[in-house]
Amino acid sequence: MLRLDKVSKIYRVGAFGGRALLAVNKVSFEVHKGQVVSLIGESGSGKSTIGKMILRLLNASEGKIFYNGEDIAGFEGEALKNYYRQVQGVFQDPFSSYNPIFKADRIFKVVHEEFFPQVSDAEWGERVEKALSSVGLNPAHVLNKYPHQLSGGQLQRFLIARALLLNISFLVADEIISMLDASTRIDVLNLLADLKAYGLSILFITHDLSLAYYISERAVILYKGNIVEQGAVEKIFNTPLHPYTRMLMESVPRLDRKWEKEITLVERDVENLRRGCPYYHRCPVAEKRCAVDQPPLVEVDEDHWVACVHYESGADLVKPLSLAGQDTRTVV
Amino acid sequence: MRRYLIRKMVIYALTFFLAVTIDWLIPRFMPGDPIRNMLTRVSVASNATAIQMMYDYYARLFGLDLPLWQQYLNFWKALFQGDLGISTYLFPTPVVDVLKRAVPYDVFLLVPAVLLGWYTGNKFGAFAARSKRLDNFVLPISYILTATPYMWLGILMAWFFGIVIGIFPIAGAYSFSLRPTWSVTFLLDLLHHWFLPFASLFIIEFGGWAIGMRNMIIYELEAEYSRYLNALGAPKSLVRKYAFDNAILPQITGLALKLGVIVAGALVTEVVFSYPGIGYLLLAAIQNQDYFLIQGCFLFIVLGVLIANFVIDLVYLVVDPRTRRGMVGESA
Amino acid sequence: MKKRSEVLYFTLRNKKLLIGSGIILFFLILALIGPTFTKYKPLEYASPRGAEPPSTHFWMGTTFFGQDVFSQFVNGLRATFVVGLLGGGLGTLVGMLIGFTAGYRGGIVDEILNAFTNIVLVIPTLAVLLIIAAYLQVRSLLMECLFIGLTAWPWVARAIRAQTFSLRTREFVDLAKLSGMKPLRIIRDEIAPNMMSYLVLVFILQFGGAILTAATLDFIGLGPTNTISLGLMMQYAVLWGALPFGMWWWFVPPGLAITAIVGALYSMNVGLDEIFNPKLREI
Amino acid sequence: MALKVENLTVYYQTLRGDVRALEHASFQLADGEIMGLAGESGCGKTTLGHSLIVLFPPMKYISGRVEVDGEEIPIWDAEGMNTHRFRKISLIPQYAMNAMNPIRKIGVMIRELLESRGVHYKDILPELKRRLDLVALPHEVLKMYPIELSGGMKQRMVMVISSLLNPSLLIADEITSALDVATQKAVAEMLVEFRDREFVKNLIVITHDISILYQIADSILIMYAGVLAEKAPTRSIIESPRHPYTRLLISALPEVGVRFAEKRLQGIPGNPPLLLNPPTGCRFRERCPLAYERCLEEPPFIEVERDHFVACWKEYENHAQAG
Repeated sequence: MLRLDKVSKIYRVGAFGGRALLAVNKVSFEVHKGQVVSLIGESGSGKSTIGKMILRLLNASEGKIFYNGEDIAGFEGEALKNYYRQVQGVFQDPFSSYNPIFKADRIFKVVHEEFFPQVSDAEWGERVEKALSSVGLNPAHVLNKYPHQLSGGQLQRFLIARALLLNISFLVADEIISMLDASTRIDVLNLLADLKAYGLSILFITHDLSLAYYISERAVILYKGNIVEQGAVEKIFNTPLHPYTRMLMESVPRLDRKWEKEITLVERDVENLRRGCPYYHRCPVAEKRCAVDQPPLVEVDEDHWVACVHYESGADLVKPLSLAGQDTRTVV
Repeated sequence: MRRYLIRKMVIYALTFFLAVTIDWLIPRFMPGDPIRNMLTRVSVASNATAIQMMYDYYARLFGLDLPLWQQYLNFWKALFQGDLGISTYLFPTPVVDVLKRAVPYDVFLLVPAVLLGWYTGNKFGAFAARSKRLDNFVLPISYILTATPYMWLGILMAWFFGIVIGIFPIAGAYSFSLRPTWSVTFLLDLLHHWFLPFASLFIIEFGGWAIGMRNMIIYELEAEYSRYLNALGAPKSLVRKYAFDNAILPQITGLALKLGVIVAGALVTEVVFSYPGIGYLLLAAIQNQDYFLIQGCFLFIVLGVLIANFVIDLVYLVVDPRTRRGMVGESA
Repeated sequence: MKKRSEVLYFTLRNKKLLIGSGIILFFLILALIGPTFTKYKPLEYASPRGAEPPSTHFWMGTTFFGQDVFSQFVNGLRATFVVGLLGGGLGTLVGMLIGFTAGYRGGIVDEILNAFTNIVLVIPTLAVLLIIAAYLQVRSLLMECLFIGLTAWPWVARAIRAQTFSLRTREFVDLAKLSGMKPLRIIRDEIAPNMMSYLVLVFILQFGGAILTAATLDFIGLGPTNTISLGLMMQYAVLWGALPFGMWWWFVPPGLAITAIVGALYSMNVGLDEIFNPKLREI
Repeated sequence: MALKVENLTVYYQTLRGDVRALEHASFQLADGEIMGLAGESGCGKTTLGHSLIVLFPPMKYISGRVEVDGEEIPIWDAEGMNTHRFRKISLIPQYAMNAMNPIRKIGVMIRELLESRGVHYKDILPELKRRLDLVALPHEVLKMYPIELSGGMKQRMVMVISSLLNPSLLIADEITSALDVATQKAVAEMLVEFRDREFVKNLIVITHDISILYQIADSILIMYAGVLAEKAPTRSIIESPRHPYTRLLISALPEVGVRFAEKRLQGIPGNPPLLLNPPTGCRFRERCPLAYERCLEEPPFIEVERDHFVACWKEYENHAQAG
């Protein structure tokens, strides 16, 4: 369905584009039909940038993105519009996704004008109401209201209903529930999972491990624009291999397990990060060579890839690297 | 920090280059033959030979016969040699000398008026934001002051203090009976003439900066570092001191940007008090169609403003640590 | 309370806005119908006795040459409003154009436009105007508006660039792109309406700025050659000794009018700013 | 008793009238207790936390007494509170990232702040340096400007400053939400260490993320729509919550290990009530599956078990029968 092939994004920063900032570095992964893949990374990992490149809101500096085998960079005019008929996005801040001076349901009117001019108003009204009820909203309560009169949860469901109206086949959900309260968050998540039944494939972008585990089948873990580990969700969560993933698993506060006491915070100041492993400056088990060459993504187990020198040999199920007891606390 | 300075220098160089180019371009692209226009209006002498002689003299000076780019180079060459042509209004003194006599008066009037106006205006603006009663009293007056055209306030003050009460002279830089010497009487007389133009410029500047600071400090008093100081029980005086120090920074760059307007204000104030600065000179040059003097005044004004801008940027560098370390302050 | 009526609720109660618009309206009416009441043309030598103080016949007295000050005043007012409208309008339009393009396009285009804006900002615009006006023998009011408009736009461009930049990164612009809207329609339907309130504020300031610049230009003698204006009145007053002869009725009204109009505009601006951005409402 | 709060009521003045953000809250903290204060957005947890130290407009004091170490503190008197602020009660703000004056060296700011509160910088300097080591910050940070520090470093710097005078009560307002996971864990553990080393006697940690509280808090107070719902030791809140809202809230939290395919979690239908004119009686009534006629009357916040307080008629009756 959607394939990224060594996609990179380089930003020009500083006066007159002096310095180059590598936001995304040669990222490749696939999302098959009807599959939910979660893209996990903390702020600054480049996960939203990847989402925006897939939605053609940003152009990739290097590499290609294929949708059903076609390179999306080539789409222009009608082809791009057709692409948007099948691929849509929902964003993080519900209140920023709506133009404050128009009513919230204007987003449906725009879709009607742009994509389905030939459908009559009455027919379109019915479709809107059907879509709204399928996302658990009562049309009477939510139609012709201003965005500030609706809750975050309702606004996000509006956007999902909009995607349903286009009966898209691929949805980029960029942190869509991180602004919602715990109680409404789950319902929106369940809604997304139900959409899978319609054959919809979803790229679920988040920083929250438990949400990713709850909803997706495959996970891709990003650190500073590089994929450090990817594969089947159970494998990654039960036997995390890459030191960064392991640190994530240990540091995330859970309701069933207390934190181990030791703080494995390491900070090596690295002049220019272009060469070597991206996690070198904070990795408790880094070696000299880690600062020199960037380890490739290697499949160490069935659908379980990791980019770390410790798993270079590609041996069958490698004993997970034990990090416990590494109490090296230096400057953070 | 170095990059901040270079960027500034580049912009100022470009600006000066553009200004000089405009200055060179205008006479050459105006309708009709500039020298013919000039001579007919100046009507120096009736007989043809004198006019022809003047025409040849100026034709050579303008270098109209040379190809355009050569004229342009000559213009720059002359500029660097300080030869701005001969003033027809004060024939035969070179323009540079005329200007040299006028500049000290400008500096003597402008610098104190601007700096004092800026400083007291900001101090008072911060003070006014302290209580509602003061604010309701100060704000309207400041707004009226900034709305007042420079020359009108000058006229009113000249009329009231100069004529009605008659305690101040309203024309010239010193009484005609005295010769410029370093004697106390002369200096006193100089100040006596200087006071009214200075006061009118000062008052308008004062109003403008008071408003600017009042609005800025209200924002700064609600900034997060102010709220944190309040949370830690810091006395009002410390909170206000910090808010003022932060609010003054945009006022510094504001001063740099507003210099163009302030200089214009000084010009007209000089005309009202026939104070022999560049402004007064300019009026005479315009009324007598002395193009070289006009262009000379233009260059001096632009140069003055650019130098002042650069000085202010240096001051900003010293005052705002953010530009010295880390982020490049690009506000100007 | 719906958002729209809330804004209306505060508009009617904002003292600063009401007083400001009241004063502007007064001078506008005076400028429109005033000239019909004048007995003489502005430059016509109406009174043989030269300077006369205000009287029932000459409501605002006469000048040194016996010209009717009232006729000069109302016609000057008309010129002032024209300059404010056209000069300020042009400045806002050019500023909007450059501000929108720089803000929306970003990247190199933004860098170039921004550098250009900064350059024009630093150059003392009055000095440039002096040179241009000095060389042009015949100067019409429209030409003055053109000059003022073409040199007043940097302030607008900077403000609108910042606003567009902040709006452009908002997600509803991305959503508009995802809905297949063309860039031009996005600026027109999504970004511009959001800035309407801001554009009004910017225009009001430009209107006032144009009037002040015009008065300064006229005062130095570079104003329009074929019409009377408040700045010109003041210049004549100063040149022909209104001060020593105490002819206050000649130089007080023009300056007072300009101050009142520009002051009223600032007051409207503050009032509108308070309505649109409640933080400034009270200390 | 380190902190005693009785019937604390604080409203928010808005253009459309007073929002009854916090109503008759009463609870106590034992010495050394770290209390987590949790609840969804708009439940009043920030209002409660801030009213103890920074009760400034638009917040409006209505009623209530607050005692710290047995001494009543005048939270309604903004000026009068200055003597208590920083010394007795201190705050780590939510906006810690830009809480420091951008144009002052950090050391200079601390000195000016301390001297404005009558404390000599050189007396405190050795202790300040020791605490910088504790939170893994180099001493040179005192000569640097805030802009030169990373987000995590700024957070820890503000923690050190706020607790420098060993206040009896330290309120931490959402200090972990803007940090990456590793720094979040380090900062949370440092809070506990501040209590263990008795830099502070009590801590109130305000957050919407209950799993962080499970890691570091001794007890958790859950709030809903401006009133206290339940307060209990952390373990009992997580494993045996009594208030229906707490139960639904805990069950709606997806834990690593729970898959959609296996167990479909349930959210709480409906939305919290607007507090401009909140409903009478129990405010969770409309969304509560166990609501019955008695809920029309406001349930008292009573101790049904040692240190386990809850405001729900159902629990009240179970307790009355058992008692």
